[in-house]
Amino acid sequence: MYDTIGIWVGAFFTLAIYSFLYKENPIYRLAEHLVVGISSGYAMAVTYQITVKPRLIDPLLSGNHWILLIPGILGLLYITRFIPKISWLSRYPIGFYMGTAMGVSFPLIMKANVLRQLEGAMVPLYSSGMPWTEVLGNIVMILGTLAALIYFFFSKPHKGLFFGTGSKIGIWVIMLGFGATFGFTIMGRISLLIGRIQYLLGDWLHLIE
Amino acid sequence: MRKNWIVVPALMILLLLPALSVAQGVDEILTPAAEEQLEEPDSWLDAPGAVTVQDKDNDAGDQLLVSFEQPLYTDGIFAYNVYRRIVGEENWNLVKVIPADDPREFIDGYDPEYPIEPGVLYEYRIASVTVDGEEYFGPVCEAGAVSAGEIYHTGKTRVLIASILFIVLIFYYFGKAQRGIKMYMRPIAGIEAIDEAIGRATEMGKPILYVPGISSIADVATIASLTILGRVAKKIAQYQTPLIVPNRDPIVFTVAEEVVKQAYLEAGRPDAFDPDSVFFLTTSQFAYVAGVNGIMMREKPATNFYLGMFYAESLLLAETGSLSGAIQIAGTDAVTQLPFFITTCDYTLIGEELYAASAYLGREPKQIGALKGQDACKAIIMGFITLALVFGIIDVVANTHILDWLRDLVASPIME
Amino acid sequence: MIVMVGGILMILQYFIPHQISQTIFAYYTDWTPIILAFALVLGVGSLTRIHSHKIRRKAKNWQYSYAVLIPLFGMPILAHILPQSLGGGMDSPSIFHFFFMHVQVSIQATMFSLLAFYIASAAFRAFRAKSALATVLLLAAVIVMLGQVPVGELLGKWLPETGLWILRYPNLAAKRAIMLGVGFGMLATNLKIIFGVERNWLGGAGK
Amino acid sequence: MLNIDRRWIFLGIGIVSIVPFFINFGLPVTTTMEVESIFDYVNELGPDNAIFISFDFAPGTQAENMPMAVGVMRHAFHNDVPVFMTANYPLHHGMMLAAMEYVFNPTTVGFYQEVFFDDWRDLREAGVTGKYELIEAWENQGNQLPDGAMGWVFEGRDYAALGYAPVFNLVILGMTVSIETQYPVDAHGNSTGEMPMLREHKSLREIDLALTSSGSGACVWWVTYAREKIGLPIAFGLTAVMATDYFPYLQSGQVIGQMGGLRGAAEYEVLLTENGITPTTDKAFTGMDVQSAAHILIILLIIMGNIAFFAGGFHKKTLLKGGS
Repeated sequence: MYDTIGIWVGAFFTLAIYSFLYKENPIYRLAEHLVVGISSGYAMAVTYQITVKPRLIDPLLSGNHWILLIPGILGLLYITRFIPKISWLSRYPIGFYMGTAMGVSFPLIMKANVLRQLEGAMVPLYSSGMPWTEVLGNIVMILGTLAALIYFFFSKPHKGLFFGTGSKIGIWVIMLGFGATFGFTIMGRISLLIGRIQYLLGDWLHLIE
Repeated sequence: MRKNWIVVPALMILLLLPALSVAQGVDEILTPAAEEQLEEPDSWLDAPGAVTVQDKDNDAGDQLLVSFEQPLYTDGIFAYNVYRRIVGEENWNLVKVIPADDPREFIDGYDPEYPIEPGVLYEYRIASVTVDGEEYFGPVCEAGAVSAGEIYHTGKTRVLIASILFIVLIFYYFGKAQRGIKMYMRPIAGIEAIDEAIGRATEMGKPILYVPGISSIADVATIASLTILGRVAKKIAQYQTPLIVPNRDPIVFTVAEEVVKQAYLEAGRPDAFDPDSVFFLTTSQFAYVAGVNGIMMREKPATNFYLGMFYAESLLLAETGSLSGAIQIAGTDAVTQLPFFITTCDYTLIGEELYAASAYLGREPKQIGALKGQDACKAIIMGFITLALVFGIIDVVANTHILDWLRDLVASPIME
Repeated sequence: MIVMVGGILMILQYFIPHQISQTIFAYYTDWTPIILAFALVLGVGSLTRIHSHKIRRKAKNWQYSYAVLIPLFGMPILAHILPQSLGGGMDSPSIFHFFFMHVQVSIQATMFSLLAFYIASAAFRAFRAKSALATVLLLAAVIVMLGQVPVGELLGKWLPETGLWILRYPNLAAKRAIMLGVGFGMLATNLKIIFGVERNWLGGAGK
Repeated sequence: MLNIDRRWIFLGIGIVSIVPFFINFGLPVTTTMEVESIFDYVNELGPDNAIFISFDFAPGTQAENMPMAVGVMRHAFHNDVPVFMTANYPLHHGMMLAAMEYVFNPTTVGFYQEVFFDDWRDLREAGVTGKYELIEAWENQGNQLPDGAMGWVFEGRDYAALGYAPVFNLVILGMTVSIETQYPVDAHGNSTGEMPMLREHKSLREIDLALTSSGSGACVWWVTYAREKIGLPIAFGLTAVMATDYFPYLQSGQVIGQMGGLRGAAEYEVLLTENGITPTTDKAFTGMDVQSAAHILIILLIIMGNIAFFAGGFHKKTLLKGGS
């Protein structure tokens, strides 16, 4: 019973959104507004259940974790944002978070995005038993990375053999990469449509397995 | 059969269960003699020898490197139990079970239930365990070392060097920029296109639409876009072409309004500023698109700028714009949206080009400095890759291994 | 100031394995979730403000603002205040879970699938091979698209193989270059924020 | 011709994506090494290992992400590998619960019969926690595996629904030291400290794989905060939109494999079925026929559109000098 009503309601809202394809209409607008409210409400409820209660309120009530008052008060300062006179206080929690988050991620980005990628770009061109497609691939990969980096290099004009040709190859490689992204993006959007059609035809109407 | 000590950590059995089947299989095939021995009540297993404990490097003083001597005869043993206690205490804690095939060296202290305190002296003893869970204890050994935390992690030197190099380079160029030293930046094709597109709209006497993306002010792309908006608005003010700037984020809206007003002021035409040209549309993504598309179809702007952060709506905007016949210039760092812009717009600023264009147009010294610093780092990376390419070729031709050496230079271990 | 101290402290923390540095870090991991939980209030607050404004001024389509505000406050009430016997609580079956599973999931899952339709329309009306580069892009896209679906294999084994080759090598090169560039960009932004060169992210708080 | 009302094209896509459901082509899906490597890795694991499945996607991309997470989950259950489940955002928490509902639902072909944490409390307290002895003891109590079920799954022994925790990157970092401090209770309010699987796998160091089925860039957190810090092997399940961007991680060895989009999920389903782990393929595989049809339609539309454009000179504009 619970599930059946649920699936009918779900099907109704799915069709409400698709009605937008024909024309913008009040039912679509209603669905669009509802989702904003529900998702924020859901996030509030879950955050309370999973963070605020077990990590802040319960330990505080148990009485021996007074140090947790510090983050609690710092968090409350966020709310001063709505009181114009003391809204500058909200800078402290934002500042605390931004500063520390930036600091924590700095060395990690350096390692994962820079050093590790540099390491990955240094592959042997050929080792015995490699099919020719892989050898060609490795050459394309190394030269391509180099060329694409040249394209994003702003301190030298794109002229001459190295920078001129380099940036030209670079943009071609970038376009091939974007072509792949493009194809995959289209694929992804269609997959999502497929998911909904499976819901409508299968879960709702039971026309397909 | 089950004794008290094994009930306490009930989980142990579990760990042993699968190993059990393996160990039994091995026994059957290789050492039938050992199995016979086990059946006897006073069966005898060789106990492990002395334990060596060292402080582990690069830790917070909460890990010890423990190794022990393997017994002479390993028949019938399928695991070792490692016990630890603080010197002078009564109870032993079972801290680790090591399957017989595993190395006889391990790092103690990973278990959050039995942490190692820095500066505390522990003693260890190890037992050989039979299939049935009987234990044969080796000697009690006092740890030869206490755990201590180190001040510097030696495994992270490469990251440290890279970080310092990066920070130094950025600050070097910051300083240079602040002292007012002019630095070369190559012209970006998109900027020419922007100027030309404004000119085109002026000739046609039609408005210009500027979409500053749909993200918040915290997005680098939005910040870059607003800088460009300032320059575009200044140009527009001189020509007196109408400008339309619809916004999705309320904060971006207030900043955008400020920027445009300021630009008209700088152009000497504060009177020409139309307060209705910059406005807030709606926060909802698709409703925003519907709104902007409506504007495009009604006002038929000659030029559309889409600069900033875009998500799925990019396609809808650019499609409608392309149908309305406008010249479209896009720029974003959202890689998934770039292909849509490239195929539907006349000119697209790709990724970092957007930041560069903003630094170029904004002429704020520190931004240019930062860009220069990043360029210097890219040059270093490019140097390394070129070297790797050359070394790779040499390796193939001369059958050497210098590429590995270069790789080791930048490679950081997966485990720290 | 807080930003700078916090930032520098956290960078150094990475390189120092000592127990003091680890203790500081443990406090940090404990506290940040608590602080950030309150940040949610910011979003909820501005939503409330925008929509109650709309209702008060009877702006265009103001009726729909109730559709935002009622579930916004209704959901937490359903989850935490309504007794279980009346369908409260968060686990299935409950009214809260019902709204999430059947209203929100349906709407959100459908929203993005709308784009499948728009892509088809744009494919016909706007994706133009108007320059050599755009042609390369479209060709690569077509090969990858065919290579990724079973029907591509029927057309020829080379199709999926070429598609995969594009993905594994030229695509990798392009994405790695972008990743390195973005990496440096992020690092520079981190530094600018830590040292207060970039202040826009405060979004005019307290100005 | 180019000014054709786009609702006709919408209708075309609608038809193309509905019809193939009724005419099943069942075109074969060949598997690629990117997906095989995940499958092989999970296949090697057994009851002493444990994996994480992180639900890092919102309802918007569940059509792609859900089959990946479900596929790996069923694979793990089949091999008795304990599964920890997490989510990095409140909405994703709901996706985790939905995945469990699907796998444990008797109407699903090849479902698993779940046993709630409280239902086997007496056995647990008696020290019966090993998977095989637990099944034996449980069935001795008179419980019978329902028809069509693939096996018993004990909450706390075979899976732990940890769920969402805020600032998830820090949660990952914290779990490298201890899972229990990050999740004192699971999503159902059970104490994780009492769970046998948590007693055996106390931190991420004792975990063998983390799969993040992700619809956002947050999948990188697992690489940055777990892979790079303690060497935890990571596998990616990505939406098609993201898939191409993450090849660098694959090639540099930061992740062991990746499933891209519905196709990747379909490949995993094929591998599961070929190896007898699930009785039939699932939703992702069925979707591939539609995917084929829709791709062909879109490619035709691109070709036709371009022909019409260049032949008809529709809105001919002079190109900008600045652009190439």
